[in-house]
Amino acid sequence: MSDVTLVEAVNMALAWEMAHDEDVVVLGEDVATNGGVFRATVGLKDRFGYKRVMDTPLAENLIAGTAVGMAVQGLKPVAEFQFMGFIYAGMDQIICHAARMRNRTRGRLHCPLVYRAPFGGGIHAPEHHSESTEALFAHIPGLRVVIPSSPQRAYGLLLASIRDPDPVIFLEPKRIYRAVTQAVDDNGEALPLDTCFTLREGDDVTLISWGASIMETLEAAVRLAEQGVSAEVIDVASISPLDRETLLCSVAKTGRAVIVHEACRNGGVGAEIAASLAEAAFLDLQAPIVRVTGYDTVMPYYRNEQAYLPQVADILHAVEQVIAL
Amino acid sequence: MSDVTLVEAVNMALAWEMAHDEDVVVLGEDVATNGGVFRATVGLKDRFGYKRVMDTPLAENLIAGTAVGMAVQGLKPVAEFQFMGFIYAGMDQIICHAARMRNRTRGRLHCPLVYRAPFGGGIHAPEHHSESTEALFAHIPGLRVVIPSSPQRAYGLLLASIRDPDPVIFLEPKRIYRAVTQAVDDNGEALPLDTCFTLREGDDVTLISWGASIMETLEAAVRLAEQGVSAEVIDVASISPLDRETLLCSVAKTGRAVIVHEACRNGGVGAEIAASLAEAAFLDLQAPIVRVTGYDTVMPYYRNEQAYLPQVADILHAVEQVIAL
Amino acid sequence: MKDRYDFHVDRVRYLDDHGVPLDTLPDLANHHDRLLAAYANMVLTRTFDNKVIALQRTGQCGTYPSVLGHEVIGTVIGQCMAKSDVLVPYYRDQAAQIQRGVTLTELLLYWGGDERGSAWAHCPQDLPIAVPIATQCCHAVGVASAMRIREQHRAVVCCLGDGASSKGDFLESVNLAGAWHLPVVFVASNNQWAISTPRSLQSGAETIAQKAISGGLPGHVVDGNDYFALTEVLTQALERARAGKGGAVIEAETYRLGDHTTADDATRYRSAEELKRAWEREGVKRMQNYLHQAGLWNAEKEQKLQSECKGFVETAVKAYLASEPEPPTAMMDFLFETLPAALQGQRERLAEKYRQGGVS
Amino acid sequence: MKDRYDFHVDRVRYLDDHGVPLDTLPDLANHHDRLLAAYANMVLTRTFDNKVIALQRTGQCGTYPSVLGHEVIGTVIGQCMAKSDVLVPYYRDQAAQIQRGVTLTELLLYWGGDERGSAWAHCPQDLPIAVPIATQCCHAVGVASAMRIREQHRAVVCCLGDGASSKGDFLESVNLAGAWHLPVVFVASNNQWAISTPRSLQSGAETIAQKAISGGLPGHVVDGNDYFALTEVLTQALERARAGKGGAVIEAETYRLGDHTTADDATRYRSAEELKRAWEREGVKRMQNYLHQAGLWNAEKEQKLQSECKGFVETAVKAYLASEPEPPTAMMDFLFETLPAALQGQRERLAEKYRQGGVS
Ligand SMILES: Cc1ncc(C[n+]2csc(CCOP(=O)(O)OP(=O)(O)O)c2C)c(N)n1
Ligand SMILES: Cc1ncc(C[n+]2csc(CCOP(=O)(O)OP(=O)(O)O)c2C)c(N)n1
Ligand SMILES: [Mg+2]
Ligand SMILES: [Mg+2]
Repeated sequence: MSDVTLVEAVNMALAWEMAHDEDVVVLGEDVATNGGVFRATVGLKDRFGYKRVMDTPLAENLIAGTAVGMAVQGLKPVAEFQFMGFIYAGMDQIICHAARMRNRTRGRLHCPLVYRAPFGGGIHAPEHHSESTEALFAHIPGLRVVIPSSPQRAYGLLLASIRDPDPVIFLEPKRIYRAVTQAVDDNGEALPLDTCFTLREGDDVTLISWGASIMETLEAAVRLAEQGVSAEVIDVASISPLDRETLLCSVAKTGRAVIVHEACRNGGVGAEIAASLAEAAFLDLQAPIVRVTGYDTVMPYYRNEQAYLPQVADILHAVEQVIAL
Repeated sequence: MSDVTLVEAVNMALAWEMAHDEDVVVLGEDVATNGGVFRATVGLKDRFGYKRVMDTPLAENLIAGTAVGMAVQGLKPVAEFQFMGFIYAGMDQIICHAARMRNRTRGRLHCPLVYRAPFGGGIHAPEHHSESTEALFAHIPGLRVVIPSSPQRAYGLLLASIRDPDPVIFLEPKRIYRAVTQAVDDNGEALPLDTCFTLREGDDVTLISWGASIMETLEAAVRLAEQGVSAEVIDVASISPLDRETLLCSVAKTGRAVIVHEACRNGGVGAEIAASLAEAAFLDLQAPIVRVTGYDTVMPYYRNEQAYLPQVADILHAVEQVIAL
Repeated sequence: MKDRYDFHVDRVRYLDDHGVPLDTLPDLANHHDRLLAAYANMVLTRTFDNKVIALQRTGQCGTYPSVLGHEVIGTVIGQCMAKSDVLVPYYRDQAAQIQRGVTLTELLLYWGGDERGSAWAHCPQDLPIAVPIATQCCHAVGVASAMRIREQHRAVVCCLGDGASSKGDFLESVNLAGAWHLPVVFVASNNQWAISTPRSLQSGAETIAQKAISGGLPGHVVDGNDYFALTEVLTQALERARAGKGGAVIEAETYRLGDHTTADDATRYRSAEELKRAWEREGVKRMQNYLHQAGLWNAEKEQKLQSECKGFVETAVKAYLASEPEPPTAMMDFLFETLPAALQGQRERLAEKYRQGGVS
Repeated sequence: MKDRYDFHVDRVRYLDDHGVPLDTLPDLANHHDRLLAAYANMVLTRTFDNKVIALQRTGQCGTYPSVLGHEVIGTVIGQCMAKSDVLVPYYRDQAAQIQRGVTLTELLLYWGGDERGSAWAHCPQDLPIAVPIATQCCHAVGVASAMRIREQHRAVVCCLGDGASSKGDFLESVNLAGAWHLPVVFVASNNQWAISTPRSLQSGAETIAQKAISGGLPGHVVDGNDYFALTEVLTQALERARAGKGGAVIEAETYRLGDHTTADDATRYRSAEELKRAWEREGVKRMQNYLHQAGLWNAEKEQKLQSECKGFVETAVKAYLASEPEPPTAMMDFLFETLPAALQGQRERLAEKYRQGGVS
């Protein structure tokens, strides 16, 4: 049991699974000798060899599609996109093949693979290094979209994702790669996919979030508690398929919900959650569901990126709105 | 004024605009000599020459990106993706460049281009020829997503899209390419973007749809009228930016809404509309907003495609639900 | 330091347009059973092809891409591959697929709009058809990587068209094959057209084979209607690949004798003249001519073969036409290994709807 | 019918590692002003580069990719291009951009996280940096297509790295350039590394230049630290392009003397030995040596130039550091030509939030 950061937990999970399952291989740009630009794959090449930890040429479409070819042969590739902003070149392969191979062949072939990518803004990076476009993948049937928001969940959910027999988009909130450390037992125990995690129980309002925004959401819950408002905080974690049950139960209890995400609002995952809850919890809701999100524009370069990102005060403001009603 | 089909209206609009603006050029696979696999560009090469109507090599990423390069030079390229299922290879260019060039250069360069693609299922085509993934583009700031559902709107909205100084994803519902003919005046008059079209007024329930599903939605409204239920039918047409005003006004009046789309439900554009309406019309809604959509799975090959597509009966069923409440 | 780098691709041909040897044939010419089996597969493929087009014209099958003009290429691929190799086909590889063990009924199901048409029992590791052009090239290098990682002596044959050779997927994959010394042989069937786009507009490169050079692979141009030439070049490439000596690109020159698919009308964009010339060089007749000259064939054998092939095809068509579509719920049953809880409600509603016979 | 197709790429060099001519120099050597201007631009670029790295280390600038080792290439590009040509740069083309008219302050703004850093006044048609690697290649062929459609005698220079040459965007664009005879010259700066990925893992191809062959373009390898060689090859390629004779691929060999960016630590993956060898061949010193030998340079001139360059850089840095960030609402003001009604509410809320000084 050691205190590790989120990115270290990713590395631990990769190392554990590679040690216990020789079908697991890692590929991507700069993942081998350099250990990844965020050091998520550091040490793996030395331990497992270049055969299983592969630096690829610079081509995301190729990375995505090569992983499909490896996976149908029974390997379990974990392919890294260096930043989520560079995943789009691979979308054709992800949407048309990784997500469909099992269905297309009626189960004859399938794709037990993981596409990892650091995502989200707030680290003062150049353009295209701050993307949060999880909604694009959540809309694609056949994909799991998983986002950890703590070292423990990074470890357990990544293990589950690698072991899952179907393709998983595993998005790592890089703003909190090293923000907190947490004791994580390196015991190979996976956490369940397709399940939300209730991080904090409460009665007055349900705060729903994922990824790095969990930090501001939890902070908001603390401040609300000081004001006598009891907020339940749910980390969606598995963005797709979505665990609507847990969300619904919470909203049935609190009657109010605020959804927080970094991606822009229009067509974000918050829309699906709000629409589902508004439909199924119609009679329970005492106020409209409010979304606290990025703006419907391109994330600004870093001088203005903070103005784009949802802040604690924005969440508090939204809660005020729904509680006042 | 002549009676034309939707695909003929597309052709008419292209021809009109090419005749009146020499910066308009057309490119894509098989668009020149063959006139497009759906004949949408037929005759253009003979009339305007190969210089302005270009068969490209087979590469969607290239088509998308070449159009960006042409556009920053002040041409107005209309690039065709042969089917929407093949647009994904071009997404990197669409998302990272077409949608961002103006913002990135603070207005110095911009992309007055249109990406056309036939979309939607129901024509007995092979895999990947039945896509409805408009939601992926609607989530991208900087893009307009426009979907006509009649010959008139195809003509007027395509003219508007070509004239618009910013990039437009223009999706043509191929199931109704030739389903109806309509008198369309070839007068070069554009229809407004960013605006819903109310196709039928009604008081009891608002039916919201776009693309080919408009046909079933209108049919449902007729049947409802026979049962004494007065349905308002709105063609969203501009999927993004979304004209929430028109939708809200209607729902404020009817108190009930059913959204119909062919795309799968999870994270579809219906989610954004439902979420927006449920938030802003919270007090007006007398029943939950129900979505009638494709299933959250890959569209089946054609033996079972009808089972996937929303049918008139599904819409009627949904209306029964919301009216009963 | 060099001041010049030289590259080349060779071009191999053994038969003239009429099946007359231009040179001493390789030893292969003595393997009569193999030659006859090849010819039989070409005829079966063509018989099948004609039938599917007829089914499509009468509304009994979906859009279908005719294999006419590609029979030799597919047949050679099927013959040269070992069972343990993996075929990554494109949609005009019926002749190869049949030899790999895909049944005619499966092919019909596939083109008839039924996913079970890709659930092949006899070549379980072969890739299904990738409809988005050229995307299969990346799978091929992935499969080949798996073979290399596991140190297996197997190889991959990855098929594509001339149009596909313009797409990044192919070019990126060729590059990876070169960088990683992967056991993959790309066979580009250059049939001169990509739907209506002629080869001359597809690329300024003189050959498709020279695209190999961009990835450091050997490239070969072969007359794709010449059974001997293609067999020789492909056999050698596969042997090299299985021996860990890396991949290759083979351009097999042919001509698409039919429309692009049943949805196409090629008279819109190409001349009757050109088509006629291509028919004079086509491969099945050429192979028949060769067999005749070699004393291995006669009219009687031809008639018997033709009627056997018709029989096979008829049987397959019957099975296909008699097949019940899958229940609609099948659309949700193969998306994931286990249906996620989030989708159970939808599946139930779908089942319910069709228990009642559908609602519309 | 051929039985073999031959291809080649040439390799051009005029100076040895120390700037000593290996052969008679082209006429260019007599254009002293041009040589001196080139050298001045190299020194300015390097001075600027050092300063930006220092700013980044002290938290006054964002992640920055050093141009160290690329000064000659960029300078030659800048000199060879006509004003009416279009530059499609990549992120290590500071030396070219400066000559095109991008101000040092604009460069600082860009790397300092401010979109106004791409709103160039002096080269309004040049493309901004495309962060997703190689994607700019497609823009380059689009721009070149526009020139061809309009029958202009202009050309495009499209820059990329060795890593970028593996990506479909580049390879597809080379193919289009060949198919459409486009006036575009690709300059691939082969600095031997793509972050930590060495050239040998990037491709099995012996040269990057040979990727030209896949699209039917001429390919050239040039010593990218040799001002004379690169100028000659690029000038000829641009003349051909402007004259409607099609494009080319030039591989400019160099070495990335710094870390990949300020976020990188190259000691993790490459040897001090290799770096040392590369420094011995670098281009700015080589140019200086040449000028000395040619009697065009001396220590005094060098000192004067150095201090002038420092002055320019200091002025630019001051302007950059004094600049106010844009108001947050700017993030919505350049998305579309006119703010759509759907976004007006969001813009108002954003404005309101920051009128109150931000809420957090
Ligand atoms: C990515 C993609 N774009 C477009 C299409 C539509 N399409 C199907 S076949 C074809 C032409 C392919 O030509 P080629 O590769 O030469 O193969 P051929 O059909 O001639 O055998 C096109 C454009 C597709 N299936 N996938
Ligand atoms: C599509 C894409 N993938 C990954 C990255 C991250 N990245 C930035 S630079 C770089 C290496 C580029 O190498 P090269 O093309 O050789 O240029 P160099 O930096 O060496 O000048 C990578 C992988 C990116 N910017 N875009
Ligand atoms: Mg072809
Ligand atoms: Mg490099």
